[in-house]
Amino acid sequence: MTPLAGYLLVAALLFSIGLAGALTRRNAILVLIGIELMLNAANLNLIAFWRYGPHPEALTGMMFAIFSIAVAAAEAAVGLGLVISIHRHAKTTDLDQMNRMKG
Amino acid sequence: MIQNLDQILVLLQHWLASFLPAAWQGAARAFISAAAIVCVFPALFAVAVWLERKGLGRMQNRLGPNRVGPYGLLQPIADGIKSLTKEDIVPLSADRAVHFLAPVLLVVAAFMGFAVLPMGRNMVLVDLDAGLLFYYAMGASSELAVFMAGWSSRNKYSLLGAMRAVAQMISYEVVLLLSSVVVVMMAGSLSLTKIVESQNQYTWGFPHWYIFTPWGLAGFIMYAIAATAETNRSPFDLPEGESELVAGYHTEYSGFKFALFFLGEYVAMFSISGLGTTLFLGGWSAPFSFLTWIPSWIWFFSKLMLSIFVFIWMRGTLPRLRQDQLMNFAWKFVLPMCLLNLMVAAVWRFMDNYWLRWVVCSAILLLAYEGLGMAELRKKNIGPRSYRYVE
Amino acid sequence: MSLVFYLITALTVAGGLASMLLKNTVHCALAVTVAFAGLAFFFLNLDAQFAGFAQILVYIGAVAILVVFAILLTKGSETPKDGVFSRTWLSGLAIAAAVFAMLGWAILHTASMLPGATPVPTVTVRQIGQALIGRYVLPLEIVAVLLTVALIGAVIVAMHEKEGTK
Amino acid sequence: MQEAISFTPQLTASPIAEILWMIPAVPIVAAGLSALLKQSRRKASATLAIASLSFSLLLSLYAFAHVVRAWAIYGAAREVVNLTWFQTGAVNVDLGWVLDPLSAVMLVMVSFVGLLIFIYSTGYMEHDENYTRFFCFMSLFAGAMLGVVISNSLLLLFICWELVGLTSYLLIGFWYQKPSAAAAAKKAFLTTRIGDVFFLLGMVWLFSQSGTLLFYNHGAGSLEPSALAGLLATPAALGLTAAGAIGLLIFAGAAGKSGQFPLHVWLPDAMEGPTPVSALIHAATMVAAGVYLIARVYPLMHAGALAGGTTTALTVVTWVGAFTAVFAALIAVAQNDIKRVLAYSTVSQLGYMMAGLGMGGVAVGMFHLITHGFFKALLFMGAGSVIHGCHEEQDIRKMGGLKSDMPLTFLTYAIGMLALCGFPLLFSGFWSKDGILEAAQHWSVAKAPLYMLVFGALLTAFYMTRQVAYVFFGYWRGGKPALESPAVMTVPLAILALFAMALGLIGTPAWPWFRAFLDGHAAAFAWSGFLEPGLLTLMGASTFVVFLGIGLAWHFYSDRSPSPQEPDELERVIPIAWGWLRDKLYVDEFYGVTVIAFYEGWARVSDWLDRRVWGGVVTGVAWTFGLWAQLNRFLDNNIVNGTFDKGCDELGVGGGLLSRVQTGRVQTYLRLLALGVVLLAAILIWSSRA
Repeated sequence: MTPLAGYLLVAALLFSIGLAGALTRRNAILVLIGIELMLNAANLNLIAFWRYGPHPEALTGMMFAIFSIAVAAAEAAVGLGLVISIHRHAKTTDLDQMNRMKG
Repeated sequence: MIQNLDQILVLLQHWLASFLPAAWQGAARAFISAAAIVCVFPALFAVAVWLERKGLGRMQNRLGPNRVGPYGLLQPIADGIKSLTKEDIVPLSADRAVHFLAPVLLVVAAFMGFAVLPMGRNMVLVDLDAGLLFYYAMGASSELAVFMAGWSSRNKYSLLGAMRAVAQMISYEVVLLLSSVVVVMMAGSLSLTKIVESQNQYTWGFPHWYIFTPWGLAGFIMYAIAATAETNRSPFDLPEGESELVAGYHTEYSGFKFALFFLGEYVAMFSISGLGTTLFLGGWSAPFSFLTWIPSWIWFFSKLMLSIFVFIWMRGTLPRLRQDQLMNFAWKFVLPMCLLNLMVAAVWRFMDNYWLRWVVCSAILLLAYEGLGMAELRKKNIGPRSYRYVE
Repeated sequence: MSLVFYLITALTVAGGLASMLLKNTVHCALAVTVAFAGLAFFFLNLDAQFAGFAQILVYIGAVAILVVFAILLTKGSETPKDGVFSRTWLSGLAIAAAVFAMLGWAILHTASMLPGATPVPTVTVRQIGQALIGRYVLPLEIVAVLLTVALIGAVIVAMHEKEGTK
Repeated sequence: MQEAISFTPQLTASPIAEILWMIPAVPIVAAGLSALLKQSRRKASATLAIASLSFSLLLSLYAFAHVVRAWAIYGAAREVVNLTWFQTGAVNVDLGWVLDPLSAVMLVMVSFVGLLIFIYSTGYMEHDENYTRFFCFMSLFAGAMLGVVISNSLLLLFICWELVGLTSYLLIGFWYQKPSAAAAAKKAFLTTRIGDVFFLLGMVWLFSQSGTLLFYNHGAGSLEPSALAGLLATPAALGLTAAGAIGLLIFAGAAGKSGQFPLHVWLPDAMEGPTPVSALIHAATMVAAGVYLIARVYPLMHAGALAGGTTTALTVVTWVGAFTAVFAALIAVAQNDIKRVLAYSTVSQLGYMMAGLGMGGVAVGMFHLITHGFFKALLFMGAGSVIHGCHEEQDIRKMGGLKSDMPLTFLTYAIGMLALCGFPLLFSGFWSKDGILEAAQHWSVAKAPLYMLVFGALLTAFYMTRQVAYVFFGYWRGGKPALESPAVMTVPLAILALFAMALGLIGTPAWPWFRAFLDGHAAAFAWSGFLEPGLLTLMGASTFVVFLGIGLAWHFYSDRSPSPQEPDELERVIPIAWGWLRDKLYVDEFYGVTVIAFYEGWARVSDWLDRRVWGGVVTGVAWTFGLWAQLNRFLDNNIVNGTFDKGCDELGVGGGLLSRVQTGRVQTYLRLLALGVVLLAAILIWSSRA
């Protein structure tokens, strides 16, 4: 098993953990955390492919990871802002109780 | 001879390492330097505490510690023994694990910073290409420790203190970063050794320290402000404002853990002053070309102690700010100045006429300072306190 | 597959699991910072110094703090009465497992084609900077705009409405 | 940073070519400065605008002289300065400017006419309180227009093009207090936008095909043989080559700007703006930008044509142009607003230019563009002077007998009118239109355009004479008597009148200097130029047609009774047709009807979808509705909205039925998402193995 495969497996595991959390937790903030984990797993993939890819000097994977880190930060800020405002209106962060949008 | 004196510590390290098989020497050297750091700075901590208490005493017209040993020189040792022998109390409702981890994390984070600080010629533990980034990464993780401490002790004072601390540290971290970015722009590198090297040159006997340029001076001042806030020192010491919330986030800590907090705080102070020295005051380089025979590490540590003294001095002089004043100051005054400073640095970089750029850059900075200050004063956000007396 | 790799893996996965399983929300937040740190170590282990430090700075320095702030502001630190997992947690778990199975299968299936060990790439911060304002200047600009917008948006969303603006 | 933006030109051009960028830059800077001025600094803003544009004019003249010299020495003269704006990935985004006969001529025309109009408007806008804003917009427009002229890259051209559109919008809506003006501005903006979408498509396509947007780049440009060959090699839909298809897309953009038939509706309404604006933007320069664009990309349109043959693209251009020419002329016959008549005549003249480009090549079209630029600006400013003199009265039925009240205006206006009619020999319009007719005569595809254009000429003569008869002859039918305008307005008129006559002489068959200049071969003087087969008969024919038109109109309108209410003479003769023409052949109404029909069809379809397909489509359709409403609001407000609301209600009902699927729980959606991913992957893997 090549090192790359190892990293990919770890990334996949982390991704699934994040997904599981995002799918099962009640607390909206924890769902966001799960999503952050998924993003990080993706970053791990990018970096790993950059490291073991044919053209590491092109920096593509690394750049992609750096940009995605920046975007993730923005995502966290907005997401948490939303959670806070929702909590202000609905007085809860429990996703099971947030079903106002149902048709 | 002078060379040896300068490099004596490095030579010592090599000599010690040379007892081991060649394969291990690299690791051994690293270990030795790390050990040195871990020993030196606590010692410095003791000295600094004594200095602070004495100095403050003098400034407040007291004697300060004078019982233990001559001039109370042994006071720190006594304190140490006391805090070690004290009972370690953990509140019943506290979150034990986090409560225990907080001080550890704080101290570790504080010490990590030294890894990239060049304390003398060839005296840096790891010369990272992204050293500055590493330093700030470590600094960032200390905020978490503070939060952990405050939250885990289940005490409203602690929580409030922690919240204040974190908010303040985040706000001023931005300033800290931006004010040091100008140096990175000029030196063209994130590696602290390279930054020092670029300052270690002399014209007519005077060094090329960045503080001797308009943007450098502005950057240094803003860096100093941010550093004071980052380390929760007076006048930014709201998080542990005794008069408001008992001792802030370490209210519920006692004995050795409290000592750890104390240590961590001072070590953070040392490391941040060290960084400031490295960025703006030319690190270990001598202030005049004819003084270069004095060993570089002496220069580094003397500059360090000097800035420590400034810290103490400020604590003795300035009154504490209010939370809103603190935040407004950070976001509405220092931050814009930082951003402007970046532009000034760019102007400096691309303007080739030596004297003209001096004039232009200083003019921009001064004008901006005046304008912003006036505006803020008019909005009564910052400025002198106003007292109203009973008629 | 060095020992370091396994250690970091253990750390990271443990952090991740803890952050998704623990009852107390703040504990979850702290655990996820462990996972973030682990990922940073991974990056360092992959010779991506810059990315690693950026990871620590952004995630531990900013995102984690944001999260705990949000938790405290939403009183999320005390655990709710009716369990921390949603009513339909089982299906969610199943789906996540399915995703993992799919990914893992794909990786293992193609593991033989993946490149083996390659020489360590030497990337200086300078190179990264050049790339950022050279080849990747457009993404950089876009990210800058995005961050600004996100910042303003977050502020506006989280801001208290004045009376009458509802 | 240096890597990202390297502003080093890629070869050494002559100094004037190097600094050509200043021509547009200076007015734009001036606009920026006057944007900072206080509303009360009237003089300053005017001075700023005029000074900047005079600077541009001087530079343009110098550039022109330079090009003429180069042409005299080397024959063809083209200098380009290109630079890399930024590069992302492997793609370089280049900008650049070109100095060649085409751009030089256009530069001089635009900056000269523009300058005159600026001076004129200092008089015309005297009493407006938003003087500074006006001049700010005007100089911004001038800069953008000059940018369009010099740009050597389709991207830069597009940027300036959009800027021009924006300023046009701002200036049409300059008196935004008038709802009609605001509506007109919106209409203009959106209609041209339709064209611009196609333009954008063409641009992207061109980029993806030839990898560069530069026109000329020492063999690497997209208009140079190597790229054109590639474009010809790649087939597109409907048996077009990529070159042809891209050309047509770009032509759609040009049609939008210069009011060709399907998209002409905005131009007459644009007359809501101040008259100098109509003169500058909607007569002389901006509307000509479309024609200029086609002239610029002519190699693309013409690519693959055999000797003397033509291409699909050019054929389309020709037909659209010819049709527009006649169509608009017809409408112009029955208009009573002095500016609307001119507006429709502008549309029809633009049709002539397009047709000329399509049949006779760059020189023919451009020559008419230049001459038309001068005399149409003259006419508009004359009309402005008339309006100004008649106290903001625009209805020609309420004027009359002004030739005694405003002699100078009358004189210049008459000259402009004769030039537009193409009165023989003395007037520039004659020569330029004659060139187009000659090209039509030799066109290989069909003869119909020739007859259409001749008929158009007849109509032109007719409606112009009608207008002049209405305005300047007969009895004064208005309220308080008219006054001659101040010198600051009449002097520019005189200058333009001079050019409206003299300019023709550079394009006579005997001495086709202009054509030679643009086509880059030497110009020789020879009377024998007139003796080409059929030329003299053609001239005779067009002359006869012009006289016929003038005579007819004179017969009808020379002696109108003093009452403004009295119906039009022609109306007595052919009432029904008259009604049609007066109502602009119902194009707007037609659009309304068609779009609404489309609407109801769409509503029914989407309604049907809703009853069966689930909520996603619902929102999708609603969104499309929204888009359509946006796009058509300016067409026919009330009916559109009626259908729109109706449709939305029905959508609401349908959505209500079908959105039961949505539990409103985020995690459910996320779950379905993940499940979908897994299933897709499974299918993928399975299919890849089997």
